[in-house]
Order: sequence, then structure tokens, then C-alpha cells
Amino acid sequence: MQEMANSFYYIGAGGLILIGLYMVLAKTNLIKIILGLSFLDTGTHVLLVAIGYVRGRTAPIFSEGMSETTAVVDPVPQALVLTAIVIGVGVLSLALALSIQVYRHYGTLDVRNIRGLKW
Amino acid sequence: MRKAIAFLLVATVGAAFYVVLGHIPFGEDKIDVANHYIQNGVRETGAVNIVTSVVVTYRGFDTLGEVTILFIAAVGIGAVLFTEKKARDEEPKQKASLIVQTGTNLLFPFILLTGVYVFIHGHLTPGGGFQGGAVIASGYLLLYLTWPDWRINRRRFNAVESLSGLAFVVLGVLGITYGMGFLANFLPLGTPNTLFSAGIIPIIYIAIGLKVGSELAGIVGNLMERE
Amino acid sequence: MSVIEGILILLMLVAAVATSIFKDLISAVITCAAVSLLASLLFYLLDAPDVAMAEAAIGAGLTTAIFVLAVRKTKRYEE
Amino acid sequence: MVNPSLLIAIPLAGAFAIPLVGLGSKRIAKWIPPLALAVNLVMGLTLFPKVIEQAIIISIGGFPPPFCINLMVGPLGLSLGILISLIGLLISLYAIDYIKTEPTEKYHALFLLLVTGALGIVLTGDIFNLFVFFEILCIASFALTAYQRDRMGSEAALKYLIQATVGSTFILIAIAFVYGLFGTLNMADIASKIPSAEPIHLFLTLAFFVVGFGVEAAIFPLNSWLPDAHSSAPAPVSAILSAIAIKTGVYAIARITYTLMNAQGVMLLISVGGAITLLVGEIAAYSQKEDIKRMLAYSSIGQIGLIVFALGISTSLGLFGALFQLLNHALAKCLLFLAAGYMISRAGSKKLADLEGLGKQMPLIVIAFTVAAFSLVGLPPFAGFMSKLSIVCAALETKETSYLALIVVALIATVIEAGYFFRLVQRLYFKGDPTTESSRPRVPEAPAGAMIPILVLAGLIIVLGIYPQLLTGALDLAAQELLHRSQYIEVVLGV
Repeated sequence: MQEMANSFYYIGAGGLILIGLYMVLAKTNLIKIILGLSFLDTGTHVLLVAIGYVRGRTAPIFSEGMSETTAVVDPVPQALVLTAIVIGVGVLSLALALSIQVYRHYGTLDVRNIRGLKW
Repeated sequence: MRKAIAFLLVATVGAAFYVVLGHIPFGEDKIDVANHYIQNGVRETGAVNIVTSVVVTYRGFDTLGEVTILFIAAVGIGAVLFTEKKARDEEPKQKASLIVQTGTNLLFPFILLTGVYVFIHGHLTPGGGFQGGAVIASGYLLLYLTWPDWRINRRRFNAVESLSGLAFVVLGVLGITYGMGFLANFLPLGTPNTLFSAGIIPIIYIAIGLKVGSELAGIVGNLMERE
Repeated sequence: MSVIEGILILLMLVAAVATSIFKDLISAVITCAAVSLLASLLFYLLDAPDVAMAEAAIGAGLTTAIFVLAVRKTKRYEE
Repeated sequence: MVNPSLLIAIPLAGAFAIPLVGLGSKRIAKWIPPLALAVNLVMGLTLFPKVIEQAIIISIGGFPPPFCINLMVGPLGLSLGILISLIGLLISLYAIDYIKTEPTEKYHALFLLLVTGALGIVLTGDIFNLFVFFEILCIASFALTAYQRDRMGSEAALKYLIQATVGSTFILIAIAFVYGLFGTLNMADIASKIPSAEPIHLFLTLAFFVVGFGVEAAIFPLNSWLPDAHSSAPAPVSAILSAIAIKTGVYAIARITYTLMNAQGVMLLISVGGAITLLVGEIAAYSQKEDIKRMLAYSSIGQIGLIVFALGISTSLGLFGALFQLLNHALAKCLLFLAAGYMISRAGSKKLADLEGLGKQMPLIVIAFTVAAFSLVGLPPFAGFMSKLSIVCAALETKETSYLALIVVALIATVIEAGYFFRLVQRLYFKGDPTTESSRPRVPEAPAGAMIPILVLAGLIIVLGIYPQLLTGALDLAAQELLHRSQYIEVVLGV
């Protein structure tokens, strides 16, 4: 049980990734697929930050009054996630712009009815 | 059928997670390279926020790539949703109520100010160019929601985008001319924990903040305007 | 402490499942924003205030706004 | 000495400047990409002699690796960088006249950023930085695929986006695993720590990496986006996607399997994947009887399969063959798509039937097209002959039944490939109504800006076919860089 509690965050992150993956693979509505992509992103971000977390330490900011020897958590995954969040919003907004464009041409968001090409 | 295959693939990925993550203990000290940043970060970069020093100095190249990605997304959305003629003839859309209008008028300057505060203090407190830029962009979103017919000045926004991006690259190249390598921190570091410290970090964060703000506002604008 | 974290994670997963079930895309987008907001709380609990701020401002705020705009320009209900 | 970080900084600055210059004059703005890439090409060539002697390590941010992101300018990275700059330069020259759809300055900015992304991928020595540049390349190519805003383009771009984004999430997950296992992101540092990890974790991490990059490299069964995207995009975009974008996926897979993971155990699996991709691609191309661009796109899948197959033969001859084939395919497929662009605009349709008899109307372009097609098939004296020959020799040299069986598959696929390219060339020259020729007014085949790149590419293919020794030295060194990972670690970390 303690083992389970230790990896709550991994379960949350993995679960989010798997739900997102399932939505991308199984859903037929384009907006739903893009929401799935957003879950894939968020899940990976939680996973990265959870990997960098060290129990009993503080955030990696040495504010005034803190000695420089204070134990802090790993700053690198946080920096990576900052980058990844911005990448994610770029991809998602481009995806939504494209789906608006597809809707203009086809009048539907259902991939089963969008068959100019093979899906 | 589609759902069955999806389930199968998801289960495979889940199993892979289980195996690998079982070997990466949660909450334990696994820090390797990052110890260098934690121990020497403040001294080497002058920024007390170690995440900032990693984002801007140690992994500054990623950050340059990242603002580039946002730039591509903004330009790409502009290209994808481009319309030849200016569709100005549509009937005027309904404005928001007077309360919202007054509220927006009051709030908008403060939102901008908050955004600027967040990215100027990026090396001291949590937050930085991206968060500040996002705050600025949400201010513009508010303007759009209140006055649907309002348009941002696209030429000015493009100019801000380009100039702040160029500033980032030029700061990087200046590092080379000072003989310290691309994106190196060539300015004096100053006293940690004061506003004018950390060399080029605040300057880069200001450039990032302006760039991210104008790009996100441009993306929102593109999606609002083009019917 | 651990209980709060467990509840937050559970809520996040429930919201994610709800997103995939809702036929009304606006509701789906709103639950997706809830997932981002909960993730942002988790980041805060994991001692990552910078990330929490970015996720709240970008993930929960702007992304949701962009999704809503896109849904408004297309169809609201999934067929 | 030129600082190699300028190889990335200059095109990036150029791309940021394009919207600004575009506010003043769009005619100046569209000359920025060729200018920036020409500077890049010259810088790359001046750096090359030094890099041959000793790889250059540039750390970005002023601290030594592994504490900063570093660029690894070795023989492999720089050769590919020069190839990317060259192809990018030629295609950007072609695009100056070809792209007329507004907003042109946005097209040129996106194109330059795509090339920058590819340059970053081949030069970087940091795994997360690789991911960032990979995303730059991907997002720019989504936007460019949809550039014409037509039905097919938007749909193909969205399909490409969804599949590639799932792929890049897999890459990010793999990076999270790597960071969790080793606590570092520098490739050389990871490579030196690989022995400390258990094989099963390494294998699963590698699987996430290969699936992620495999989407961009279009390895079967992850290739369903490619024919749509490559056939719906404008001609110069198809050319850059086929010639550069998918190659970066292959490069990333090679870098990770060889330098990062030293995964000797999975090489046969990679070869099998490559051979299947090759066969599937060539059969699909053969049965494509309608659309010329779609046929070329399927042929790209087949060629990528051949390159991946050769990568799996982990001998220096096999890697040499793979890199040589990569280079030949980049030159030839770029030429084919560029030539097809003007052939299609002359004939007014992408249908193969409408292109019949074009050989008499646009002789130069069709001759160049034929040269590239023959080079891809592997006919002497064109460049493709040497690379295919070395791949066959490498497979025979291993003397293992599995590779011998796979090379038989590859040869069958080559015969199929020859079948459809000969059929196409024959239709271009000998079919069609001869009377239409005189009825059409004599107009130039294409503007000079488009003819120069096409003829330069054709010339390169012929010259490399006759004098392959111009390149064999460099490619051999590049192959050695992949094989000798301990040297790579030594050079970067200075241990």
C-alpha cells in the first residue's frame, strides 16, 4: 500500500497519458482527438516533474534569507516542462486552426466523413 | 474494431510504463548533473531562481528553440487562416454589457502591468517570460471578448515579434564576440536577489515576454477575427 | 498530505474520463481546463511554482480560450 | 575560425527578420532564405577541413558539457548540415518564382525555419535539444503542408500533425525515462552511463524513441501520413519534406541506436523494419496509376526503407551505403518533386495520363527528371548505382542468412521500382498525342530561378555518379563516427 501511495503521481501521469492516447486512437471527432493530444502533453509534463521531485525539499528558488545549502528539488525537469508547455500550446493552436479550415471545406469534424484522402 | 485496437495499444504502452517507472523511484534523490546547477547556479548566473538560470543560461538554446516554435505557430496560423480580402462588411457583432466594458477598461492596464512585473522579476521569483507573456495575451483576449469588432494593430505586433526575436539572437551572438560562446552571460552579474542582477537574464526574459505576449495575442486574434 | 494529493489525482483522472465521454464539446473543453488546473495544483505540490504558473496561465487559461473559439467556429456537438 | 553556432543562428535571425522586412518590401524579404542558406553553405564548407581532422565541440551558454547544451560538429553532423544547406538553398531559389499564393513572406519564414530545425537536429549533442529542433521542423512542415489552404492540403496537414504529435509525445516520454534513469540529458554523458542500466529498461526507452522518430521517418506501419502530406503540399514543400524532413528522422534513429544506446541487439529488427517499409513503399508506388506526386511520395517511403535497412547492417560498409543512399535520395527526390512541380503546372493536372508526351514540350526538365529517376533505380553511371552497390556488398559481407534473405527482398523491391520509373519515363517521352505539340505556343519551360536548381541537381547526380571518390572519404568518416561511440564520448566530455 505504501508502494502505491509513493507512486500516486506516476499513476496520475500515466493514466492521463493513456486516456489521451485512447482518445486520439479511438475518437472520431477532431476536437476530441485534439483534446486527447492536450492530455498526452499534460500527462507527460506531470511525469517529468514527478521524476524530478525529491521528498522533503523545497522549490529551487534561493530567496532572501535562505542559505545556499538548502536542499531543493531537481530544477532541470521543471525547465524542460516550461519549454514543453509552450511547445504544446503552439501545436494545439495550429491543430485547431487546421481543424477550422477542414470544417470549412467539409462541413463536418467527423474523421469518418472526411475522406478526401485515406485515414 | 477501432476501439479494440486502441485498447490493445494503450495496454501495451501502459505495460511499458509499469516496467520502466517501477525502476525510477518516486521522491528519492536521483539528481546528477543538476547538482552542479543547484550548487553553483547563483554564483555562476546571478539568478536566485534556479529554474530561470537553467531555462535562460544553461539550457538557453532550448528556450531560443521554444520561442521559435511559438513564432512558427503564430506565422503558420496566420498563413493557414489567411483571407485575401478584408472581411469588414460583416454586420457588427454584439458588444458586451456596459459592466464588462467598464471592467475591461479598468482591468486591462493592470493585467499588462502584472505581465510585465512577472517577466521582469523572472530571475527573482517564480515566473518569467512565458508566464508574463501569457498574462499579457490574456489581457488582449479580454479586449477581444468585450469588443468583438476591435482589431489589434497587426503591423505593430509583427514588428514587436520580429524585433524581440532578433534581440534574442543578437544577444546570443554578442556572447560569441565577447569570446564566451553563443548565449553566454557576458554582462556583469551584480548582487543576487536585486532587480538589476543576473547579467543578460532579465534582458532575455523581457525579449521573451514581449515575443510570447505578442505571438499568443496574435494567435488569439487570428482565431477571433477570421470567420 | 498524501490524502489530498490522492484526491487531486483521482479528480484529475475523473475529469479526463469525463472529457472523453461528453458529447457536448464545450463541456469537454471545460473539463479539460479542469484537468489542466488540477495538474497545475499538482505542480505546486511537487515544488514547481514556475511550472504551476505556466500551466495555469497557458494550459488552463489560453488553451481553453483557443479551444472554445475553435468549437464556436465549428460544431458544438459530437455526432 | 567561424563559430559553428552561427550555422543555426544566422538562418534563425533571417527567419525572425523576414516579417519585419516584409512590412517594407516583400520582394526583398523573399531573398532572405537563399541568402542565409548560401552563407550557411559557405560556412559549412570552410569548417569542413578542420572538422575532418578533429570534431569541434561548441558549448552554448559558456559552460562545458554536460552542464550546457553542446553542439557536436563532427563529420556526420557537418556533412548532413552541408547537404541540408545545399538542398535548402536550391529549393528556396526555386520557390522565389514558384510560390505566388499570399502571404508569401510567411511561406519564406516558415521554409527557412524548417531548414533551421533540420540543421539543429543534425548538429546538437543534447537529447532534449534534439526534441526541440525536431518540433521546430515538424510544426513548420505542418503549416507548410496546409499552405495552399485547399481541401486536400488542410486535411493532410491535420492528419500529419496528429500522428507526428503523438510521435513527439513518445519522444518526450522516452526523454523522461532517460532523465529518470541517468539524471542527464547530454548525449555523450548518457552514452557513457548506458552500461549501468538494465537491458529491459533500455529496450523500452529505445522503443519509445524509435516509434516517435519513426513517425517522421515514415517507417512502416507509421507511414500513413506521408503520401497525403507529400502529395498535397506545394512542389517546393514536397521537395524539402522528402529530401530533408524524413531524413532527419532516420538520422535521429541512427544517432540514438548507435551513439546513445549502442543497441547491437536490435539491429536485425531495424533491418527487418526497413526491408518491410521498402517493399510496402515500392509496391504502393507501382500500383499508383493516377497521381504522379503520390507515386513519388510512395517511392520516398521505399527509399527510406532501404536506408533504414542499410543502417541495420552495423558494419562500416553498411553505414557508408546508408549515408550515401541518403544523400543520393535527397538529391534525386528533390529534383523529381521540383521538376514535377513545373510539369504539373504545364499539364494542368497531377494525373499521369495528362503528363504523357511532355518530353517533347519541356525537354530539359524531363531529361533532368529522367536522370534523377534512373539514379534512384540505381543505373550506372548515376550516383544511385554506387550507393545501392555498396549496400548489397555490405549485406553479402555479413554472411548471415537473415541479411541475405533481406537483401533478396530489397532486390525484388528495386526491380519493382525500376518497373514504375521506366513506365513513367516511357509515358513522358513516347506516349501522348504528337499533334498537341505544335498547337501549343513555344514558351520557356520554367523561369530561370527554377531551372538553375533543377540543372544543378542533375549535374550533381551525374558528377557524383562518375566521381564518387569526391565524397567517399567524408562519408566514411561519418560512418566511423556512428560506429565508434567511445571516441564520441571522449571528444565531448574530454575524458
